[in-house]
Amino acid sequence: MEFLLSSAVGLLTAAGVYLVLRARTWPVVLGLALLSYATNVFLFATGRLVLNRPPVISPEALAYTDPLPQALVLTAIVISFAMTAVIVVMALRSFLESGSDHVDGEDQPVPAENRESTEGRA
Amino acid sequence: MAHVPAQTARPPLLRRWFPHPLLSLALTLIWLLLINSFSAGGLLVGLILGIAIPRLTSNFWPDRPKIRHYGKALRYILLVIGDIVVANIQVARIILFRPVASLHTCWVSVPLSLTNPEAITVLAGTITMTPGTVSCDLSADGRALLVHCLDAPDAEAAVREMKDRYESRLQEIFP
Amino acid sequence: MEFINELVVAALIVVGASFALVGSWGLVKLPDLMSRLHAPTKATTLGVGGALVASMVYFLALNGTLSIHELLISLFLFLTAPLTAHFLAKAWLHSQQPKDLPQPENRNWSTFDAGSERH
Amino acid sequence: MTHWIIAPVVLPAIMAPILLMGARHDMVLARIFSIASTVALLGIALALTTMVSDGTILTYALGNWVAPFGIVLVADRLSVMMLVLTAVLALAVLFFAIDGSDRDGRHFHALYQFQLMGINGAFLTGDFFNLFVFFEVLLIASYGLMVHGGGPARMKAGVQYVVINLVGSTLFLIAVGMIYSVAGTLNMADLAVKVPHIAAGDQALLQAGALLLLLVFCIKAALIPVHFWLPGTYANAPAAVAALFAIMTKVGAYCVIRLYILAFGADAGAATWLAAPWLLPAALLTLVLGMTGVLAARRLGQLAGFAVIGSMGLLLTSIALFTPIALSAALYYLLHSTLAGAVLFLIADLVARRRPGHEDGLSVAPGFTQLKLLAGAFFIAAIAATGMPPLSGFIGKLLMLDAALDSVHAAVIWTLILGTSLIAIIGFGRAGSTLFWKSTGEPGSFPEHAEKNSLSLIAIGLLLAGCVGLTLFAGPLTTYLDATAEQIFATDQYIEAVLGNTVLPGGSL
Amino acid sequence: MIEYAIYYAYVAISLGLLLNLWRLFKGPGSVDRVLAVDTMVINIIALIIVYGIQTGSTMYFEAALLLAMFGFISTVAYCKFILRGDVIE
Amino acid sequence: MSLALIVILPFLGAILPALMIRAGRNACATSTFTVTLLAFLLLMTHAPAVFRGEVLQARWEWIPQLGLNVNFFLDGLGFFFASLILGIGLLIITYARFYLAKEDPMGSFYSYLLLFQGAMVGIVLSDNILLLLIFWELTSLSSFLLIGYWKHLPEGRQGARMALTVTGAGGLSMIAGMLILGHIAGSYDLSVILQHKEAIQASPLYLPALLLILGGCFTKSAQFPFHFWLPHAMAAPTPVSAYLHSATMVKAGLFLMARLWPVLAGTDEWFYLVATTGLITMLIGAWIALFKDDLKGLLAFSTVSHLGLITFLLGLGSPMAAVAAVFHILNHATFKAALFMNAGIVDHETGTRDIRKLGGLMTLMPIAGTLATIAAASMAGLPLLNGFLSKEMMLEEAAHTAWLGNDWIVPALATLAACFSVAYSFRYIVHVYFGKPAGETPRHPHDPPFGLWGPPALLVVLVVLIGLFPATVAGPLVATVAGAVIGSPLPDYHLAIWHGLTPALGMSAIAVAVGLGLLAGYLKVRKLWSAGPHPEAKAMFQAVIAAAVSVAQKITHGLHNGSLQRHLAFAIGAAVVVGFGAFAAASHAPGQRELLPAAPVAIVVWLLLVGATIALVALHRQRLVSLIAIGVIGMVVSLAFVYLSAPDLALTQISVEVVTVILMLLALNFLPKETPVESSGGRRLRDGLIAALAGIGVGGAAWAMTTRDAATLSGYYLEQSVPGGGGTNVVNVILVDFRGFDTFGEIIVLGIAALTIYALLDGATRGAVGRKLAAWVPDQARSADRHPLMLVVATRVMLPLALMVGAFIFLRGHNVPGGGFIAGLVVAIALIMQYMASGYSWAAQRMKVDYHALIGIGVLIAAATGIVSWLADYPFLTSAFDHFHLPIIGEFELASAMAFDTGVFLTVVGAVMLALANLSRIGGLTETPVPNEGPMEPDLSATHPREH
Ligand code: NA
Ligand code: NA
Repeated sequence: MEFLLSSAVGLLTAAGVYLVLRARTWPVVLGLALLSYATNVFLFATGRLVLNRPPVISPEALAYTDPLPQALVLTAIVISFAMTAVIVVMALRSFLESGSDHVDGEDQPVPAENRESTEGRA
Repeated sequence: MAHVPAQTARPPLLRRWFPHPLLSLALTLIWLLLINSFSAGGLLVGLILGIAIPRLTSNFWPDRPKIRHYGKALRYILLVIGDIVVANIQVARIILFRPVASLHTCWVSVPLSLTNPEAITVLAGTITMTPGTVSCDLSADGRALLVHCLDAPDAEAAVREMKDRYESRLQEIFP
Repeated sequence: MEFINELVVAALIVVGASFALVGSWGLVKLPDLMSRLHAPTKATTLGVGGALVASMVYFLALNGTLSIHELLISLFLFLTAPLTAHFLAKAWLHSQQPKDLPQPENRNWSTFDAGSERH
Repeated sequence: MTHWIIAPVVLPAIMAPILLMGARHDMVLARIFSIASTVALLGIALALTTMVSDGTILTYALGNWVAPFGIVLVADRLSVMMLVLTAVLALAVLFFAIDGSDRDGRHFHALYQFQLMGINGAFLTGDFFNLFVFFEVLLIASYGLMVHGGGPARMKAGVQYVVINLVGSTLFLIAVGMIYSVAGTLNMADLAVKVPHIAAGDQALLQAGALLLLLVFCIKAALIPVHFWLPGTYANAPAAVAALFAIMTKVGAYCVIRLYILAFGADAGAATWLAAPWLLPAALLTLVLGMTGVLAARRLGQLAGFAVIGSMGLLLTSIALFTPIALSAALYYLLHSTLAGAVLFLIADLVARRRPGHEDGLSVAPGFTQLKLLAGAFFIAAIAATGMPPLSGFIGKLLMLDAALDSVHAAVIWTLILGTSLIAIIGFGRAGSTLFWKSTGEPGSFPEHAEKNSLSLIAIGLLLAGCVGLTLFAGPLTTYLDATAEQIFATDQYIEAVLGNTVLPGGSL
Repeated sequence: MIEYAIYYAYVAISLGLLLNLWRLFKGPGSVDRVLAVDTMVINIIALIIVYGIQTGSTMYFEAALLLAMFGFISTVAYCKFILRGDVIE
Repeated sequence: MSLALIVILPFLGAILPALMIRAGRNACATSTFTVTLLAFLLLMTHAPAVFRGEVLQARWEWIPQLGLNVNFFLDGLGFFFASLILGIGLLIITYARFYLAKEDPMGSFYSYLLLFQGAMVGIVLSDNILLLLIFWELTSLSSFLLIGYWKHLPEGRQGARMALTVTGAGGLSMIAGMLILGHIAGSYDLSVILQHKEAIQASPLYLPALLLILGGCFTKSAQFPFHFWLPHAMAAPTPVSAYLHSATMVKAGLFLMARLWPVLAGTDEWFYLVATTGLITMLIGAWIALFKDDLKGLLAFSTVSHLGLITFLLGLGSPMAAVAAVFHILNHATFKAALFMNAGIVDHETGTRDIRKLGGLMTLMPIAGTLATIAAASMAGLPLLNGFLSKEMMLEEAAHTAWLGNDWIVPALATLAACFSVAYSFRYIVHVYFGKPAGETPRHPHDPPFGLWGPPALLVVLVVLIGLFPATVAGPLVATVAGAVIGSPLPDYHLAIWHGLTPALGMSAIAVAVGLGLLAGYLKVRKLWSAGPHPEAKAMFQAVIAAAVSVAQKITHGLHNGSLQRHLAFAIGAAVVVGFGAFAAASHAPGQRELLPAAPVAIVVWLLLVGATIALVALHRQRLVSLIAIGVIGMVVSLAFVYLSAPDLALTQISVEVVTVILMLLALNFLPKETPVESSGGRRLRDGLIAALAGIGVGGAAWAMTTRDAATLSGYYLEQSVPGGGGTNVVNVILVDFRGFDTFGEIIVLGIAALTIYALLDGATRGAVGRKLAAWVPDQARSADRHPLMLVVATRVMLPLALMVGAFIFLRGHNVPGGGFIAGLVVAIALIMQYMASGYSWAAQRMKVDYHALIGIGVLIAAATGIVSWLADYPFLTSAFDHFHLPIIGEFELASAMAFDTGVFLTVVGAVMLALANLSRIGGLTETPVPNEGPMEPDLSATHPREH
């Protein structure tokens, strides 16, 4: 089980990283989403893997899984959701502004006529 | 949460508090289903929610659909459940045992007598849930239903069955 | 009695699971989307339905606890399954624009009827 | 018990929703609320300063749950100093913003208050997951502020800024997970207690986690090679926001100071001084690259951005020496570079507004109104930023050079600090003479419609006065900072203050 | 007996899920893929219910309930997107 | 106190001219003059004490930790320099009043001048080398302003930048040297340092310190090879050249060498570094001066040469040489300042400084001509003038100096330099004032007003007086100053015109003769000069700077090309390196934890995840498909949470998933629907490699972590959850109680996200973007059916149902999986479904909720729950709960955490709705809005009138 989880986390990370490195906002956003799955599961796994022992106190239960990582992951899920929402809308607005969803751009160079003349270089 | 649109006249008090009495009842029941137990406290909360939620959402369901015969409605539900079981078995058989080439798939247009939107919806749903048919679209004027049949050698018969078995019953239930 | 209960539960589970599998198989086997649409909307509904009823019986009879909230899921599924199919069909109609559709009397199917655009 | 510790977090957290609800449609009201809140924050920070100036470490157990189980806030000299710095900067920048740019988009003041809340929380918290939460608060508020007003270039830069930081947040969580998985705690003081006893077989996980966390802080602190977000972000953000962001890089530096002395410092067993070998080369490289960028910049805003990178390199160089004296010097420089960095962006913006078609490009353009005033302000700011005498930059540099003398790497550090100073001088000299001395002769089209921007000039004046103040009161300040540095290195005091009355249950689950 | 039934169910539903995955890969159209995912949701609900029976826990019921609700909503959203581009208009 | 006042006065006074300029140019100049005069007089009040050999001190603490204190002291050397600075300053101020043109901004000129003056006085009076450094750099800064005073002239700007660069670099070198020096001596106070000669010279750090300090001195005093900036600084107005570049600033380096002479001089290192540099500079400066056609250029190189001369003397390290150095400093200041002012007069009167265009001015401006002749003769070293005396002393010292065992090379070179010196001095006289004019000058010259010739005349008087009566006029001063420099008893010397037939006299004679010869054959010599290579310092400097800038730009713009991909590749690459590096560097042992068996269903779920992930990467260019795949992954992850005992996480993940999908669909409407293939194969390979390494790293860490036993605090939470937190769902109790502060931050994050989204979208409705949106044409065919009837009907039923579920999940959260956050999402999704079914405007019309306010109220409620604890003097967010009993209803629990959770709930609903509603609102901008009253039956109402 541990191997399944670890390899899944690894795969999600790898896929996320690969997509994040693409040249358009959309795959980047997808990559970020994958990365947030990966980290959430990773963080969750810090409580180790336990079957059928949810951290809900009950007289019958013999043992519980570590509740703290779950609480942390919950916070992390919410935050990454908020972040995803913002980046999606930001990507949208950026696309609307510039008409392009490229993220592999060049700096806009200063127009040639405004450049420093030779003496300005000293 | 919701405000009554200004253009509509204020409905009577009872109507305002219980825009959908049946819904309120259903919600209270659903609450009991949800909490998976029965207690006085639970019932109270269920009642409060059952009253509050329809009231809060009444703007989104402005007109109360009238149901003429509750008994017929119940019978209709039972009929449909039975048909669903049959449908599943039929379709399962088709999927498992019939070669694809032997299927008589076809489109049919089912002219509608029903006008009530709720009724049309129920009919469309029923058609989809029962043997070999999926209701795919409504005509723009709401007078016909486009249905896809998975295996209907006789399209006319299929249309007739739909109208007789379901639509006529629904016409009795909905005014 | 317990055996009967177990038998019922087991049977329901087996039947439900079988339907689930058949539905998914139909999804693979059937040749076009409209045909495929028939498979999951039915088979899987009954599949899940079977499992849900099994769960209710199980908790009621074998566990001694009344578990009726499964009904709610059934309700949801029964309410939504036709809608899902309806929408998938409309989406398919819109994206494929099939030519062999029967025409309704006055207006076209709403997916195509530009006249229904109210502006 | 004093509840003042949490006030720097709660006050803006309440003020922002009030701004959201009450003052959303009334800019005047919003400005008044925003300023009042920021002034109050300054007052609270100063009050806290008096409380901790005798060396007391105040703690605050949220929800009355003892550390390490609950979240604890810690106010010591360092955190309180950061609060004061934040408030001062925020107040000055707010003056600039209410000169009109707060109208460019929605919710400026609410976002601003949330931003302050996040920053203050990050400085106060003693729990590193809570630190993550506050990081996110300050980041997301910064996203909103960064794109305030919009425009293609700004949006594009904004997307980059957000994406980089999202990757950083991801890394943060992974690092926290790795540390938690072997240390089993989220409390910094508790971590400091546990790190020395971590089994040898678990060290790799622990140290990898800790160093990845360091990398996250370095992203915030704009250290090479994770500094790339900064120039574009700062150059394209609204000026007031870029100026406020001067404190954001310091949040990264603060976290490095806090965690890598407390938990991975002198008594960390196998992880002793974990950060040093990684941090120092990166910091020095950052210093060089930052100042190189100053020389290469084509716009004033860009120049200011690279100057900030360079100053972060310098700051972290001194931090990376991990000695009390170097830390004290670094803290002085931290105060200085925050104010000096911020003012550059404000000046760049006023210049840009007066040179339509040229903006802040380092190109020859017609003269403009208030040229002399802005030239003077730039000259002073440049003196501060390049570390020329007599302003605080020089003193900070002297302090750091002096502190680095004991290092085995003194020669390299000195050479780079002094060499990059020269590059900075050349860069700033070029920029200033092009912008303020050269002009095409004909008066610009702008002067007639020029605003006086009195409030903006006040903001610039306040920040420059801050630099002067740092210079004049360098004596008492260094005394305070020496004490601060000593307190940070006396990790026992911190641990005692946080965990003093907690009986730790032994063993693992 | 129930144990065996549950194992059977796991195998059957899992197979079903893998078939859904195949359809997801294969497509060919977006609608096919939406259908595949929709079916997957329903299979997963079944899986959760069976798991609940196996563990004798009602803890997972809400997960199934929400999946049922939200699976529907996302399917509708995908379809609405294919139909109109604008999911909410 | 008054010592400090001398330093501070010019600084304080610097404001005056800037203010007084409004009262006129005279007022401006007068105020400047007065300030300087005041400082000068203050200084003079100390003269008796200084001449008595006393050392005055004034000390204030500034930064004691650093050893940087405001300590001043006044001894002979300081007094001498301060007098020069302030005395010549008075003359310059007067001169400048008449020199500056009407359009020159005089206020700032005098302000800069006073700043400079203050800095210079500061240097010479500092008793703390760090303080001295501050003043040192201030001279660089103020001279930058002065040189660049005529900012419209490119030469001015370039000269200023060059001077700043060179002296700035020197200053930095000096900082290092001084810090080392202070480190060796254990104090930064000069008076202390001067006591530690042995310790300093014995220290291994002596040579580095010496090199670094000399770096500062040589650049400031324009010593070879740093001399090139000085001539270019001549772009400054002449008063500036006269003041800074002959009398004061360039002497700062000399001052410092003299100041530190007692502790640094006397070693071989000192001799070979300083004396050699001085000698070379003296020679080269004089040689180049001979061929400068610009009057000020000639004087500038002459200054370089004389500075070299003095440096040479100081470098010799003998007391006698030191005396000579001091004497020459005084003499040079007098004649050179006079000559600079004279050059200014010529420029002012004729409109040119080009020697080739000048000639025969003696007849036109006899006063100026006479003054120039005397001063230049002194510069040439003709007897009866002060220049002669100190030059003789220099030659005398040179005659006795051996260099690497060779005892003729130094005298020879010194003599040669003297020859050139004579030649260019006479050239100044002959080619300007005698002979016939080479052509028409731009202006017709005549003697200037007294204001311009008075100051140089005063200096020329001194030239003559000292030359005639050296012992009387300069004797006491030289003795006092030299005493201060040497720090030990003075050598036996006397200042006199006649020392007998010494070697020096012979060398002088040769110099005069050869010099005159050179001038006579000037044209031939000049040809020789022209034939040789002339490294043009300015061009070289500019080339170096340009190269530096170009390299900097290549590095900077090459690295920072604005590509997000590159930034991310670096960041992730760094994480990979740091992660693996740190892992490899530390000890690691495989975990011992007993592993969970992998159930077949788990394997299938894993396969689903892997399959969906691969599908996503493979199909990511089809954006809708990628979104579908993401949905699957999210679902599988929530399934994993279910399986691994985390029901709360599963619920949250499922809910978040839907909202995310809807949000992305809304955005995708406007975005391109396909991602083109852009990156090259190599790029993809690189990215794949980074991705694989990152995946292996994180996956490996997960493996390492999950396979070892845990250390955790969870026992406490499990124990305390019910008794301390009043809830059985420990995760929820942690969220709203143990770590409620995290949640507080978390909802704020969500709220801010919504505000940001709102601001972003609101901004998109206006301006250019708004127009773009209005003109937007959908890039895909749209179906006619906006609001399918079946959905509308179904939603009517589902909305109340979903709200019920929301309420359910909210109320139970504290004890079983659920809670405010998930409930908020459920409710929001239910509402969104309503929007989806009936359209934005229809739904919005019926739901007049201010989502901003909802967020605000939510946060405020959460905060208020926290603050209420203050009333009982408990910390923020301290919870309280109790169990109550009511008839019929039975026992129930009320907890303050519920109020907190309500805040969470409201914020979540508000935030999600604000974001989604606004996102859908901009969709509405793209078409003419139609208020859809009855979204349910588009045309039914027409065909079938409704009964209601
Ligand atoms: Na059917
Ligand atoms: Na509490």
